[in-house]
Amino acid sequence: MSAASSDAAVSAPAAPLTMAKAINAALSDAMAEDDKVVVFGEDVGALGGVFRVTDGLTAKFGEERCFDTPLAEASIMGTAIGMAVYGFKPVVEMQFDAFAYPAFEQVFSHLAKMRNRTRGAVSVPVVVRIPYGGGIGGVEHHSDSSESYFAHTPGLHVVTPSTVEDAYSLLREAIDSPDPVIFFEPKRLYWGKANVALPVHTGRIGTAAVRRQGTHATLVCYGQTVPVCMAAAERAAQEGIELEVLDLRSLVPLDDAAIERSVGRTGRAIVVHESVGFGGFGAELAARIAERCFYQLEAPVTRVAGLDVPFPPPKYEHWYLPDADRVLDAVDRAMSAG
Amino acid sequence: MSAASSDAAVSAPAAPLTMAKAINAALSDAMAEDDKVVVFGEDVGALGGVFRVTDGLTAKFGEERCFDTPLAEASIMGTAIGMAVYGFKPVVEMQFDAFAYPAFEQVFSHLAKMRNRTRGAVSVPVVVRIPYGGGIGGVEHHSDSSESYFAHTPGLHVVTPSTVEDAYSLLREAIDSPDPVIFFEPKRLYWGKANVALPVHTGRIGTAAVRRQGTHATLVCYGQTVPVCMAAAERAAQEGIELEVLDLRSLVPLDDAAIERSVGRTGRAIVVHESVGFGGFGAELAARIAERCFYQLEAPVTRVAGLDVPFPPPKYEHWYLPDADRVLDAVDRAMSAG
Amino acid sequence: MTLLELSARDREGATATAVRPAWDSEPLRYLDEHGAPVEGGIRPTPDTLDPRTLLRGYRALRFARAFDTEATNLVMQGRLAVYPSCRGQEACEVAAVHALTEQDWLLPTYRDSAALVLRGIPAVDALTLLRGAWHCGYDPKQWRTMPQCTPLATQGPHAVGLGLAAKLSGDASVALCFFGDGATSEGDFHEACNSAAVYQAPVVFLVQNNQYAISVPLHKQTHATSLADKAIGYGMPGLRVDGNDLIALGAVLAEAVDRARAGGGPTLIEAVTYRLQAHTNADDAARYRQSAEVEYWKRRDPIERLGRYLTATGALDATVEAEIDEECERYCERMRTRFAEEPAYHPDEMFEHVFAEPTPQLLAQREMIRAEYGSGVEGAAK
Amino acid sequence: MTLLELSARDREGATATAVRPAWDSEPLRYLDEHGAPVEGGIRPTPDTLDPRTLLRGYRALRFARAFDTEATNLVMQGRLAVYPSCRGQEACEVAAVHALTEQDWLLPTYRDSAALVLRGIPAVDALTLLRGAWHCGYDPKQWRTMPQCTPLATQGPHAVGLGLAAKLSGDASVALCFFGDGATSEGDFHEACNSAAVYQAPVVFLVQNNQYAISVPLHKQTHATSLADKAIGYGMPGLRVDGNDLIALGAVLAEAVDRARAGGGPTLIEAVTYRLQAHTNADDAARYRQSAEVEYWKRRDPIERLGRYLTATGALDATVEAEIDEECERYCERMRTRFAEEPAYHPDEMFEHVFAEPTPQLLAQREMIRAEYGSGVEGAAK
Ligand SMILES: Cc1ncc(C[n+]2csc(CCOP(=O)(O)OP(=O)(O)O)c2C)c(N)n1
Ligand SMILES: Cc1ncc(C[n+]2csc(CCOP(=O)(O)OP(=O)(O)O)c2C)c(N)n1
Ligand SMILES: [Mg+2]
Ligand SMILES: [Mg+2]
Repeated sequence: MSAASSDAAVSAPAAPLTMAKAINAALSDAMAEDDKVVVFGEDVGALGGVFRVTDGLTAKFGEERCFDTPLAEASIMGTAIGMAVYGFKPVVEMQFDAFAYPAFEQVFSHLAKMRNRTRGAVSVPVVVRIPYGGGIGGVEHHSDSSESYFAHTPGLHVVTPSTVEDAYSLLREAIDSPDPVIFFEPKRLYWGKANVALPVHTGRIGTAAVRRQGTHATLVCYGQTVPVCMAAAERAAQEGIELEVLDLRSLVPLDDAAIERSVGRTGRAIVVHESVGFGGFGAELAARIAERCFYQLEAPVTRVAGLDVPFPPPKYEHWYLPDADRVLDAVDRAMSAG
Repeated sequence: MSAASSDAAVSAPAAPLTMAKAINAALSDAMAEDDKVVVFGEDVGALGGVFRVTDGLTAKFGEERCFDTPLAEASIMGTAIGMAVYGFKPVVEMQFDAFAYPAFEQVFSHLAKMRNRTRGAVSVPVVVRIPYGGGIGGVEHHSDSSESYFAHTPGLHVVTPSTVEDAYSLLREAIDSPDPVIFFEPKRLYWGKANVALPVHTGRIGTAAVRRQGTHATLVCYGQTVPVCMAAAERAAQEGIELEVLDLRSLVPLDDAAIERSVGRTGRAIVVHESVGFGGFGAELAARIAERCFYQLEAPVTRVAGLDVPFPPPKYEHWYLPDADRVLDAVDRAMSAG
Repeated sequence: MTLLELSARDREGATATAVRPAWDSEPLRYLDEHGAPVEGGIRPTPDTLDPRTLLRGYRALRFARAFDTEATNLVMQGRLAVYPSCRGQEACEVAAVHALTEQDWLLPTYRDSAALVLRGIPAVDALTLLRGAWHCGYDPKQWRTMPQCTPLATQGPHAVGLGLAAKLSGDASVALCFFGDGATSEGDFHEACNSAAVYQAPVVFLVQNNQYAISVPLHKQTHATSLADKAIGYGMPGLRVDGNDLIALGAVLAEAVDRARAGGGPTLIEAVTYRLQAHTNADDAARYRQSAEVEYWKRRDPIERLGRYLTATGALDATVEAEIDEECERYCERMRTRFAEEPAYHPDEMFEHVFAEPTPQLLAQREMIRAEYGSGVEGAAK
Repeated sequence: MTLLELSARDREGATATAVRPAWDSEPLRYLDEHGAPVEGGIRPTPDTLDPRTLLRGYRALRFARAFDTEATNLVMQGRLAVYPSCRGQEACEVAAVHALTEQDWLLPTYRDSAALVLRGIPAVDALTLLRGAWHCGYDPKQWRTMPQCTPLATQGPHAVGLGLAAKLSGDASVALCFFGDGATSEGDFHEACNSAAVYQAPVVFLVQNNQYAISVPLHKQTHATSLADKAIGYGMPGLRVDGNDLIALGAVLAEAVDRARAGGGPTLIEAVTYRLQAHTNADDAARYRQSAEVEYWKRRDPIERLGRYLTATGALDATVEAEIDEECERYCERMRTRFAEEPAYHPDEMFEHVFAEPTPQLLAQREMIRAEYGSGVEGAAK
């Protein structure tokens, strides 16, 4: 183990840290601890990625541990699969959500199925980092939320942090996982800061986190909609409505227990995500809640999600994105029902 | 208009017809009526497709109207988009469900978005034929049900027939549509016969069909699970339980009215499809029903769907596929609830 | 001798379709970096060298540079969401547009805004995407110009479809498709080139090899010495040309477009050029390249080179230059005023063109949004 | 002269990395169709021509043919779900396997079941996929053989990953990846070749050009005269070899594998062969090809050709043939008995290896299925 790795072991004093830097630190610490961890993708080397998330990794670990690839996502994904079969732990970056689409066949037909196909003989511990979501004024193809496609595909773990701590902890967990993990990075939250002492561990993949306790209704959310829901809960509290905010963190595996515990108590649930609502992951959440909490529900489970239209241009996205107002409207409907 | 087209105009006497032949007739009639309709894909020419669905089209209309392409799905899809922009009406075949994955980027980023991107200036009336589903003893990648990915993508119409009549009628509708239509063909039903007089018109895209009327519960299904649900309803009737079978036919647009009408009456709904259950299209259906029929529901909406595992090998698929027994178990749960 | 050498020897038995590659490190060229005809260079047809044609090209180059500079200013003033500059690549933009007739199709990338205005599209419409006002601001059918494509190489198959459609329709129109060097690594690039060759579709694939894909240099994109060599594998002509030499570009493109129009099938052209600016205004090129390299290429500026040649041949003088300066200034003036006024945006727009007819579900969502905001203008003010 | 001719002339300035293509219509060859050394053919190294090596190759060819024939019988008896025969392509199967050491990786397609058994994998395990018993019946790591790949060309990038991993690990292992001619049209083929060349990964891409992609003939797959020419665009060696000539194949593969192992990077090899059977048992080849064509290729059968050569050189005689017949018969005998017994299947299997540890949701589904069927055997009987 290198010096860097023992650094990683002793926790640094809490300091203001952005999510982007926390992810960078998680990569760096993981690479220091295990030289089978390699990072590659488009512009992740000298440039440090278009979001600077891989900044300095090539300088620190060399071209063989963090390198730029030719511009070919299917090949990036397939190369990661081959390297994982050989014994490496590749962490690949898809530069933006929509640019992971060319790699779908590799993900759906191989990454997700290799373990099952080989009866467990071959595992492919690949981590796929995908910056996703809108709110950054990106032109088309730069603001998609594609988690629903992946969550519907058996064999993949799908996680997404909403806090700086989770960004670090979940990524370390993802890299340690023997299963392929799709790691969705809420790009709008990249620059949000928090005082965090690294390394930090916030729980296992598959566990949700209650961000705020409440009694009247549960806001089920993840990634970029967590701060939105926190803001909504803040305002609702001023009107005496106590909303519980449940940050799923992991879509697969899903923490059914945490959801039932919360909704079982509040009797009302509002599912909030940015991805297109129709056939989106929120549908799975709403369906499960309605089925499993049928007798506790005092109002229909409502969804606040991205509109069923292609993600709009920057001048329009504030209308598209779920915001606190839209969440509170849904809360009002839920409170006035039943 | 050519001779063939006037043939198509006068309805032939009812004769036993397979779904595969009905689709073939729909293609042939559409090509005869409009020479902008072209059919292409892998092996659709001389071979007539691996399922013989395009049998005879090249002989009848020539290499320029029905032709084999190089083996490249993204290129097939992108070529169709370019031809549609130019004024053609391409009907392309993806040889099997899983082999449409390489074309996803073209579908998600272009086919679905071109009209919206250009404010309606450019429409891309492409029909994408995808044989899907299991039950034919196919080895891996030959039995996927990928409709959920497409239904979650705004800008696409997604339809799937369960009867010979609908196969013909829906495909004609799809080819006439100014919007891109993903036409899922339930390959296990290809060889099912019915007495049909062509041409036949069974309704507009976006309308569901009640296949059997019932009062106790509604089975919401589409494609390959329609016959499964009909069989279940048959057996339930013998025990005095009258199940309504609603064949959606169109996932996008979705016939909310028909669903609410039925479930509003029966108060119970079981959603049945072959696609992986988790995050599948059934989740959208269950979520909508639970939200919109909240006060009419006497039992939780349950889902009977493909298991949350990669589609298994032929020797295992009978365990994977929803069958009448599994549907009836769900019906029992629904009937005993509430 | 190795089997490689052996098959190399047999290489002499090359057949007709076997197009020889242009992998000499020196691309096809007419002007040297000082704007003088280079010896051993190509011998263009008389009409390519017609002073009026060249002057028209020069005006277009100056115009493209002016437009690009103004757009760069606009993005710095926050009037555009993002802007990928084509500074240094203007010769490719001009040559491509001038090689086409009105009925031909052009398939631009995000980098090719200059080509849009050269085609005649008003600047506000051409820059709608980069302004963030909509995904595309012009009617692709009216201008026979597809929307600027961002998913790399995905426009390639569209060009094949347009070309094949023209061929099947018996039309003489050609589709010219832009790519960057990085895009040649994508599967769609391969599928498009291969399919176009099989269909013998009238398509010209023009790769602007500006040496970088954002930060990734060419040698990490290909191990070959020329991107044009890829043409050999498709059985199509492949040419490597100096992308900063408008005369050479014009000659090469004319040949390719004529061949396509005459039913001779597709051609792959690699135009060797350089991206003088960062990838976009959001990029920091200092992280991955030396200023010396940039200086080297500035000395090979496509505009200066042609300018010197035209001045030497007497086709260009101070008065004409002044004229051009004024035209450009007037154009940029108009751009500034047009971009100063912010149009009104209305949320209904999002729902208008998802389908030919909105679904009941979309109408319901539109109502929800209307209820939230009333008129979109307030919404925009939000 | 046209610019094409011009750049063709400059073609002489070819640099080292510029590998000359093998587009002479005649591929590299040692044996003529009658099994006699062809003049002007390749001159293999002595050890390639070592009689023991060649006899081993011949036995393997005969064995592959016997296995393929038996598998074809099994599918007709309904013991396999489907079977894509490699009849006529055995030389490619044998040459590939014999070119590799145990630590090298092999990436087979659905067509390459013979390569699996040649590698030593028991027939029941090799045919598990095609039997429909599971997706893969052997341990890919134990055999350094990836599962047979069905999504065309998608195994290419996996080969790049295995090769790159070996290179980064300082291991000497090489990855050999099979493709069909049709698969070369897929984007993944391009991305894999291009990336392998950029990484200089130790990979050998072996395209079995059996003239058809199901029903689609080669000329609808490419406009080039050789698939090996694609290598030029990647800056890697490309060779076109007679795929029914085990000696030529052995020589070509040995050179490519050695180069890869020595750090010389990837090679693309096109083996010109023919699929004597239909695409699979489910296919009807009469719909798209003439029997005369099949007859032409039967006369170029790889086994007969090598057999005649070995008989002429005295390395092979009736006794050895009889020996081989018997070995093959014994092997097929065992295959028949092994496939006569149907193993027990249990529904739990479906849930076992979705993840390293089943999720709570999967455990719940497993319970549901158990409740439905109790023991899987009943279920199987269902
Ligand atoms: C499929 C896809 N992957 C990644 C990106 C992100 N991206 C935008 S531009 C770019 C570099 C493109 O380089 P090149 O093709 O050389 O064109 P240039 O920008 O130099 O004109 C990348 C990686 C994208 N737009 N599409
Ligand atoms: C991505 C993908 N598209 C389509 C198919 C369906 N398919 C299976 S084999 C085949 C033909 C392949 O031809 P070729 O690559 O020449 O290999 P061969 O079968 O001749 O060995 C096709 C189209 C597939 N398996 N994968
Ligand atoms: Mg570039
Ligand atoms: Mg083949």
